[in-house]
Formats: sequence, structure tokens, C-alpha cells
Amino acid sequence: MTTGSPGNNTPLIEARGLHTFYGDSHILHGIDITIHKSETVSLIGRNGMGKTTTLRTLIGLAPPRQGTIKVHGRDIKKSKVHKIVHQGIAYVPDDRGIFPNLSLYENLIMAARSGPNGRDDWPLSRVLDLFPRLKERMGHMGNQLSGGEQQMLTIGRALMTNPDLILLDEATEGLAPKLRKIIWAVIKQIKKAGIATVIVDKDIKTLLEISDRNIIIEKGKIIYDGDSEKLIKEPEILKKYVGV
Amino acid sequence: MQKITKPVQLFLLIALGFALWFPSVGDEFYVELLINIMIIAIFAMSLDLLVGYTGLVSLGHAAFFGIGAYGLGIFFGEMNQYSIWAALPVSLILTALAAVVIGWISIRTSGIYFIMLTLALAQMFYYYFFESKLYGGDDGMFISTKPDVNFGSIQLLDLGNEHTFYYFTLGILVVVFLFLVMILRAPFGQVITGICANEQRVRSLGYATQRYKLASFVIAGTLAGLAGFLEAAHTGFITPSYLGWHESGNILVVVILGGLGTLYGPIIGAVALVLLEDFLPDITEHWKIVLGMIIVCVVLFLPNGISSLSGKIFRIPSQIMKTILRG
Amino acid sequence: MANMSDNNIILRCQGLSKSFGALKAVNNVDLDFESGVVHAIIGPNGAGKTTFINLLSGELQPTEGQIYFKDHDLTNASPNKISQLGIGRSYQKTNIFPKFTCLQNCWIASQSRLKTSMKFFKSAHRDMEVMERAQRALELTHLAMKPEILAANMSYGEQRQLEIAMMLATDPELMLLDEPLAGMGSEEGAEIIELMRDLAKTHTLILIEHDMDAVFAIADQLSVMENGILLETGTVQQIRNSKTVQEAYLGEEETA
Amino acid sequence: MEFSFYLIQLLNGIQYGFLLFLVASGLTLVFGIMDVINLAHGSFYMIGAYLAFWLTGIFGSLFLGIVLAIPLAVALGFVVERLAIAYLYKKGHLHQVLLTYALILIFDEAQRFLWGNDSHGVDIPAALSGSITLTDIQVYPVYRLFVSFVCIVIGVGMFYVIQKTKLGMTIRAGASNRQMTQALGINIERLFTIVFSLGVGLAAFAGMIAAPIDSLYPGMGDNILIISLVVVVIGGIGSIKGAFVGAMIIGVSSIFGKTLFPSMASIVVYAMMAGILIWKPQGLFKSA
Repeated sequence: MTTGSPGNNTPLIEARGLHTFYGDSHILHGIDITIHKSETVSLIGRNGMGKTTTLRTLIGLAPPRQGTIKVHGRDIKKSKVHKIVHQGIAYVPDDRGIFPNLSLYENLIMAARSGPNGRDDWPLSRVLDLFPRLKERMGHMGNQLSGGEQQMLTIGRALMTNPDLILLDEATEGLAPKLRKIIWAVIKQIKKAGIATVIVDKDIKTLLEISDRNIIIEKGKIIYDGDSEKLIKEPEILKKYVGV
Repeated sequence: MQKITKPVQLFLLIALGFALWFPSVGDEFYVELLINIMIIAIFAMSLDLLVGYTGLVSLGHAAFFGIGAYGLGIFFGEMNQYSIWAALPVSLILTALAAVVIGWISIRTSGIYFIMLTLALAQMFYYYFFESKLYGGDDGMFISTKPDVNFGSIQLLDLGNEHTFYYFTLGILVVVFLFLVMILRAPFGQVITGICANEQRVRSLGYATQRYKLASFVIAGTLAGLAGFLEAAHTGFITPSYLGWHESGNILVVVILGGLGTLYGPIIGAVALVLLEDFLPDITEHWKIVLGMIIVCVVLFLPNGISSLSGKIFRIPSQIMKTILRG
Repeated sequence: MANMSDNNIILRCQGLSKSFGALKAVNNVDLDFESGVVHAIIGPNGAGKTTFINLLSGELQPTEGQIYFKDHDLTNASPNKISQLGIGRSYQKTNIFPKFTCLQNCWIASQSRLKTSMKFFKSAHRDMEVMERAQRALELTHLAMKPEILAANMSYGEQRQLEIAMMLATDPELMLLDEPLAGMGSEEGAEIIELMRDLAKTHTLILIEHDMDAVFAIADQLSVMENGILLETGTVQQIRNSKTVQEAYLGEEETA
Repeated sequence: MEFSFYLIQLLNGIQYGFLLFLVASGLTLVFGIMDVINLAHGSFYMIGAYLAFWLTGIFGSLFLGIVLAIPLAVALGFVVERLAIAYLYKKGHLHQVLLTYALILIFDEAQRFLWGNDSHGVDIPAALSGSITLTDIQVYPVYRLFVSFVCIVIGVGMFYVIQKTKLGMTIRAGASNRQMTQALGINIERLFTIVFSLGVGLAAFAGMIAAPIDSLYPGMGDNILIISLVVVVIGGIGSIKGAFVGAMIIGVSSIFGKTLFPSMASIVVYAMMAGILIWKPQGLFKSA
């Protein structure tokens, strides 16, 4: 896997015309998304508009019926989920996906590996420095963790796979304000470390602050794609589609 | 319950016409075979109520078939003359009781547990008859004569006559079919199809779903007992293998082969399986390998059974007609 | 048995708790619901609101505490019994029968009010009383136009409406609505809000909702939950002014 | 009857329980992790026994026979998983029941085709053919002790792999959340193939070491299958610990059932299962 070499301007992800179905219901209606290296992109839209489906489609959990997805310029449409993940994509799902029957430590290391080009930037010690609270609970089982700890764990677990891109689905949802601040601070550090992120969140204000680019989804279609400064100048768009 | 479409109605009527006409020309061997098919069809339809409409996958349905048969053998097997009005209720009540017991234990669980429990409890009955000296053990038992069908002192039917038995079985098959159609259209049927789709939701709408599942289980079990009764009366012979889990597996095969949740699918499945079992041994001694492979292929390539195939076949002529009309 | 005769209380929770392993999803909640009132429960996702509703509807059994509905002790009662007592619920995640038609969905709900459905002989669709109740539910939710459409083929918004229609078809006295507006567009949402206003005239509503505008528009009483704990209960105005609540929840949302 | 008689029965029960554990642990892993009902699991026990019989016949040594038979059995498991079981992961239990039932028909008939309808036996290897004297008249065969010992070693090894290794972690993770396991980059299909092949290996191995104390006959897989299903259900589907406890309960009670109620021996086991499930509908150790 050498496609991620520096100086190469191939986007991390380039998806064209995605149509995704759940059974008979048509969720995504032709979505185009491009994510560049080290880019922080927010995905905005109301519930049920296809944000989570978009993330799941990109990582292969909900394969599209139509359309192409290229990761590092390589078509992954027919690839299995784990192959896509090994291209350097990590997924932090909205339900957190902590394994209840594994200890916190096991949750962290079960999938740990080097990045696509052999990088090993995120050893256990660095992840634990980012989330000191996890250090104290290494032996606890996944189902004995609080919501905040689970959220930290699921982000930490994603980092342990040394990804180029993390898909974050509602990473701050359901957390107390103090914990939200911690998670946002971590997301900023992830950004600083040069890892690209696609963030789905309800906290539009912080999203606009943190992201380089914003994408608005409405009924399975992208109706806005532009940088944050531009969107801040057009509050009526947010008002209309997100109700903020 | 989904509507039985016009083409299917037509198909069923043609099949019924054929069945009525066949004994007047058919070879005695095939009359036998058809009786066998019809009994299996009743058995399979009863399982379809459970698996296809209530969503309960039972791997122990043969227990009821066997108990229905043993009910006849144990109480009437050695008599030289007995009335069907006594024998049939005894068999049906026995199976219904067994179904209440097995059902009451099994429906407390779901999914794999339900499958395993029905299997294991049925095996318990199997071993009871297999090991018990009372009812012939693994040698099975014989039934000396067929039941009388009398009204007062007037003989209505002579079941000793093979053709009469044929029409008697056909009549029961039709009655069972119509009975199942009726209960599926009744409020009861609405509830069990709802349970099949989403039991939790049906509960939250206010239904005590366990009771409906148990009722469905008992009805299905009793109808299987009816099939077992017919089988025992027909062959005059009962073995513990009637209750064995291979029999339960076979009858599931019949239901899936024909098409789950259709009622007529099990009839088609019965025809297909009995004909296969009749025809394959002529080709090879190890015909079960072939049968196994056919089942594997059905699961992999035709998961909705033969009746789904027939749906496709019915569609082809109508497609051609449409093309012609448009052209 | 709690004494509820002295006032207008229809549903009472005492020390209600639900734990999943070490996680206390609902933590020692004491809360009374008044008859004829729209009572909304707000709070961030994961605060325990849906767990709370699941306790009220019997889908989950409380680890500790009691629930009383009028003269009945609902603690550990089954969902079907609770439904029969007159408490209906809708789900946040659309929970309909996709392979049934729109009418059949309401039909099976309506039929649950028969004394028993252990009826084997009469065709189900001949019962006029059941039919009328099902159709009324469809009319109230503006779905009466296409009763024969398969639920799976309805739009998302229509499915959400059907979800509520099914609850209505059971003719409940108290309604538990779990995010009825989830994922709806503003127009469809407005219809549902209108419907809830109508229902509120004759029913008691307990509502979980994210959409603050909607909550403020229709709720009489508000309770705020966070991390399984009931932070505060009061009128809309009281909650808006409450410091604790603003810090914990509203503050973040409003400025967002 | 005296104490030593019961001691022997108890030892036999435990030894039978260990064998059941080997078979049931594969079954419960396949249930718990892959959510697949494999009715053909008993057939692999049978195949193991016949392979041991066949290879021992050729090479004259049970040990050599077993060493050669294990890779054959695992390979067979691999092939069956790839050709048939892999299609079942997205299907419901009904189709799993049906397809694996068809596999039983095929395997049973293949056995008849290859080795005929007669019963066979395998001799106990000379080195282990002795007995231990308990009292003047009661002896206990060394081979049975050996079987128990081997089962303990395998059980401990399995526990180590599942609890301590990374493979074990992914197996447990896959059992609780398949999608998340995939999304973390684990090749779940390969994991399933490994688990299934190992399960087949365990069942077949149980058949091999049991061959000298059990007789070989057509359809012998059925018995062990249904007893193992009972074990798994009693223990709680997916739980290795449950499989062990269930196997011991069933092993001991079926041996005592045979001595104490010879006419109703087989029923004892099922009655026990029904009793436990009325008490605990999800089995004794419901897996997480």
C-alpha cells in the first residue's frame, strides 16, 4: 500500500454518485463526496437524512447499489469492509460499538495495527496520554464503562489503527458538557496531528469552528458543500435545512 | 394472511380435479403414492402454520405425527372393530395434550433455543416409545384393522377399500386447507402473522402473544396428529421412527421445498419430495446423497421454494402477452 | 399503593431505576404526571429518556422503584397488560409491520381492543367496530387516502405518521410518544405537532422530543433528564429560567 | 453395590462429559460467534471416528492415525465452510437448519458408501490398554483416564487461546458485535472459517479418541449431535463455560441414568434439560 506517499495529490476518498438502499428504502440519492488529506469535514443535516448512511457507505458497511468510491485513488466498491479499513479509515459509530465482553484494554488492542504506510504514530501510551481517564480503568469490562468512557474508548480504539481518516458519528451526543469539551479538544488534537476527519454532530456551532469544510445533506442528497467561512456568512442556509 | 392469487386458485382447482379423477384411471401403486403424498401434505401444512405464519421454527413436529399414530395403535390397534368417532378424537386429544406440554415449555424461549427445545422434547417422546417395552419398542406395533365410519348402524365409508381411503384422505386434506385459510383470515390469523413479523410490537399493542403462540402450536400439533392418525390407519403399522428427528427434518424440507407461508407450497413440496424418494432409489443405492444435494441447492438457489418458481413461471406468459399486446 | 386520589395524578413513578450492568440508565426518578397535561421529557441522547419510556410501557422491567397508573400497580406488568390498561406508545425507531398494508397495520392495533382475538371462524375484516377505529386513526393522521399501500412502500414521514396511527388505533387514554418528530421535515413535523395539540385536548401525553421549538409549543410541563437523573421538573417558563438546566442542557442547545 | 462402583460410574460420567465438552464447545462457538446452527456437527464426530478407524487400519497405530486424521478433518471443515456454511451467515435459522440437515444426509450416506453398514471397533493402543485396580473386583481402564487427560489439556489450551490471545479477543469481539469487528479491520470471514474449521477439528478429534471406547456405526453422529445440542442449550448458547458445565451435568447424569433407570436412560437427559430451561430459559450461563 504505497498510494499514500507524500506529495501525491490524490484525495483520500473520492466518491461519486452513491445510491444506497436499506432493503427497499432508498436512502442516498446520488451523493458525491471528496475528502482530502488532513481535512476536517463536517456532515450536517437533520435526523434521518442520510448522514450515518453516508459514513456507513464510505466504510463499506452499507455498500452502495450505484456509484464509485475511490480510496487513495483505488476503486473499493467491491472490497470487503476490512480491506477498506486497512486503507487507513477508522469508524467511530454513533452507538460506540464497544465490545461489552472485552476489557477496556482488550477493546483497545484487539485491532491495533500500523497505518497503511507502516506508520506507528499512535502506540498505546500516546492514546492513554490523550485520555488519562482510560488508564485507570484498563481492567474493566466494556459494559462497566460510563458513556463518556465508552466514547473515549471508541475514539482511542480508532486511533490505535493509525488511520489517515476517522469517521466520527455523533461523538459528543449524550455526554455531559464537561465531557463534550474533552471530546472536542481531542478532535482538535486529532486535526492537529494531520488526520482527516468527517464529523457528524448536532453541535453546529463547534462544527463550524473546527471544520475546514461543511457538507449539508437533505433527504439523501448533498445540497451544500463549501468551506466554513462561507457557510457562516449564509445563516439562512443553516436555518432552512438544519433549523438552527 | 396474503391473498391466494387467481392463478394459484386456478392451479389448486386443476390439481383437485386431477386428484378426483386420478383413481379411476391410475395404477394402484400410484393411488397408494398419492395417499402418501396427501398425508405428508397435511402434515406439512400444519408445520407451515407454525413456521411460515407464526415464525416458530420447530424441529420436533414429528412428535405429534407419531403421537397421533400411536394414539390409534395403543388404544385400538388390537381391536377387530372400532369406530373412527372414538379413535380419531382419542388421537387428536392425545396430540393436543402433548402439544400443550411441549408448547408451554418451548414458547418461553425463542430463536435457536426454541428450535433446540422442540427437537429435544420430541426426542424424549421418541426414546419413550423406542425404549418402552409396552408399545413394541423399536419393533413398532401393528394395527389389525381400519376404523369403521358409521352413522348409527349405517356404514358411511368402507376405509378398507383403497379408493375410499383415497377420497377420505383427499377430503380431509381439503378440509384442513380450508380450515387453515379460515383461521388465518380470522382475528387469530391476524395476530399470529403479526407475531411472525414483529412479536415485540404485537405485545406492545396489547396482545398476550404467548397465548397466541401456544394456540398456534397446539393447532399445528393436533393437525400433525391427524396426519399421523391417517398414516397409521393407512399403513396399519407404527414405528418409533415416526417421531424421530429425521422425520421432523424431512417435513421441514417439504415445507421449504414447496414454499414457506403459502399453505399450498407444502402440498407442492409433498408431491416433490415423495416423488423424489420414489424415483431416486431406482437410480442409485446411495440416493440420499443426491437428495441431500438437491436440498442444498434449493436452500442456496431457491430459498423461497418451488412455489416461488411457479410465480415466476406464471409471470412469463403474462409478460409475453403484454409484449404481444403492446407490439 | 400510592395515594393518588387527592389530586389529578394519572401516572406516578417512585424511585424508579434501571441498570444495565454497571450503567445506571435511569437513576432514582420520582415523577408524577397529571391527567390531561402534555408532559415533555427532554435531555441529551443517552440521558435515559427512551429507557424511561420503556419502563413505563413495560418493555423493560425496573431494577428498583414502582410505577402506578390510576389504581393499578404497573411495576413489572407486561407490555400487553399496560397497553390494555389504556397506555399507548409510539417508537423513536419506526416500528411498523412493513409487509402489511397501511390499513392492516392499524387494523391489528385496533383489533387488540376486542375482548379476545382468539377468534378462528369469522373473517377479521368483517368486524365493523374494529374497522371504524382503524380508519379513524388513519384519518387523524392524514393517511386515510391510501389504506391499501404496503407500509414498506410509504415515505419516511408517512411511516412516522403510521407509527402514531397504530397507537391511536388502540384508543389509549395516556400516550407515550418517543420522539414523534424524529427525522421529519418541517412540514410533516408541523402536521404531527398539530395532531398532538388536538390529542392533548382529550388525552394525557408524555413526550420525548429533541426539537425544542416543538416542545415549547405544545408542552405544559417539562422534565429534564441527564445521565439517568431527573434534573428538574416544571412549567416551560420555569425550565427556561432554571440555572441548572441551562448549564446542563439548554444553554448548549440554544446558543448552538 | 458399593462405593467403588459409584466411583467408577462417576469417572465414566466425567470422562463422557469431557468428550461431550469437546464436541459441544465447537458447536457453541459456531452458534455464539457465527450465529449458525450446525446440525452437521455430529457428522464430523462420526467422520473423525471413521477416519481414525480407517487410518489406524492402514498404519497399525491409533496415534499415527489420529495425527494424520486431524488435518484431514480440519481441511474438510474448511471446505464445507467455504462451499456451504459461508452462504448461511445472512440467512435465517430455518435455512441453516435445512442446509446442515441436508449435509447430514450426505455425510451419513457417504459413510455407508465408504465403510458400509457394519459396526466397527478400534483397538485400544497397547501402551494404554492396562487397568488400574480400585478394589479386588473393580478396575478402571487406563485409556479412559487418558481420554480425560487429553480433554483437559485441550480444554485448558482452548481457554488460553480464547482468553489470552489476540485471536481469542477477535473471536469474542466477533461474537458480540460482528459489524464493529469488521469496521475495525478484522477479516470476519476468515475468522469464521478459522472458528468453524477448529470446531470441526474438535468434534472430529473427539470422535477419534472415542473410537476405541465407542463402537462405530452408521448414523452415530445423530446421537452425539442431539446430546451436544442439549449440552449447549443447558449451558447457554455461546458460552464455553456453559458448555463445560452442561457437558459434565449431562455426562454424569446420563451414565448414572443408564445404571439406575436402564429402561428410561435416554429420557433422563431430556427431562433434565427441560427442567433447567423451565428454570432458566436462556441456559445456565447466558453469554454476554
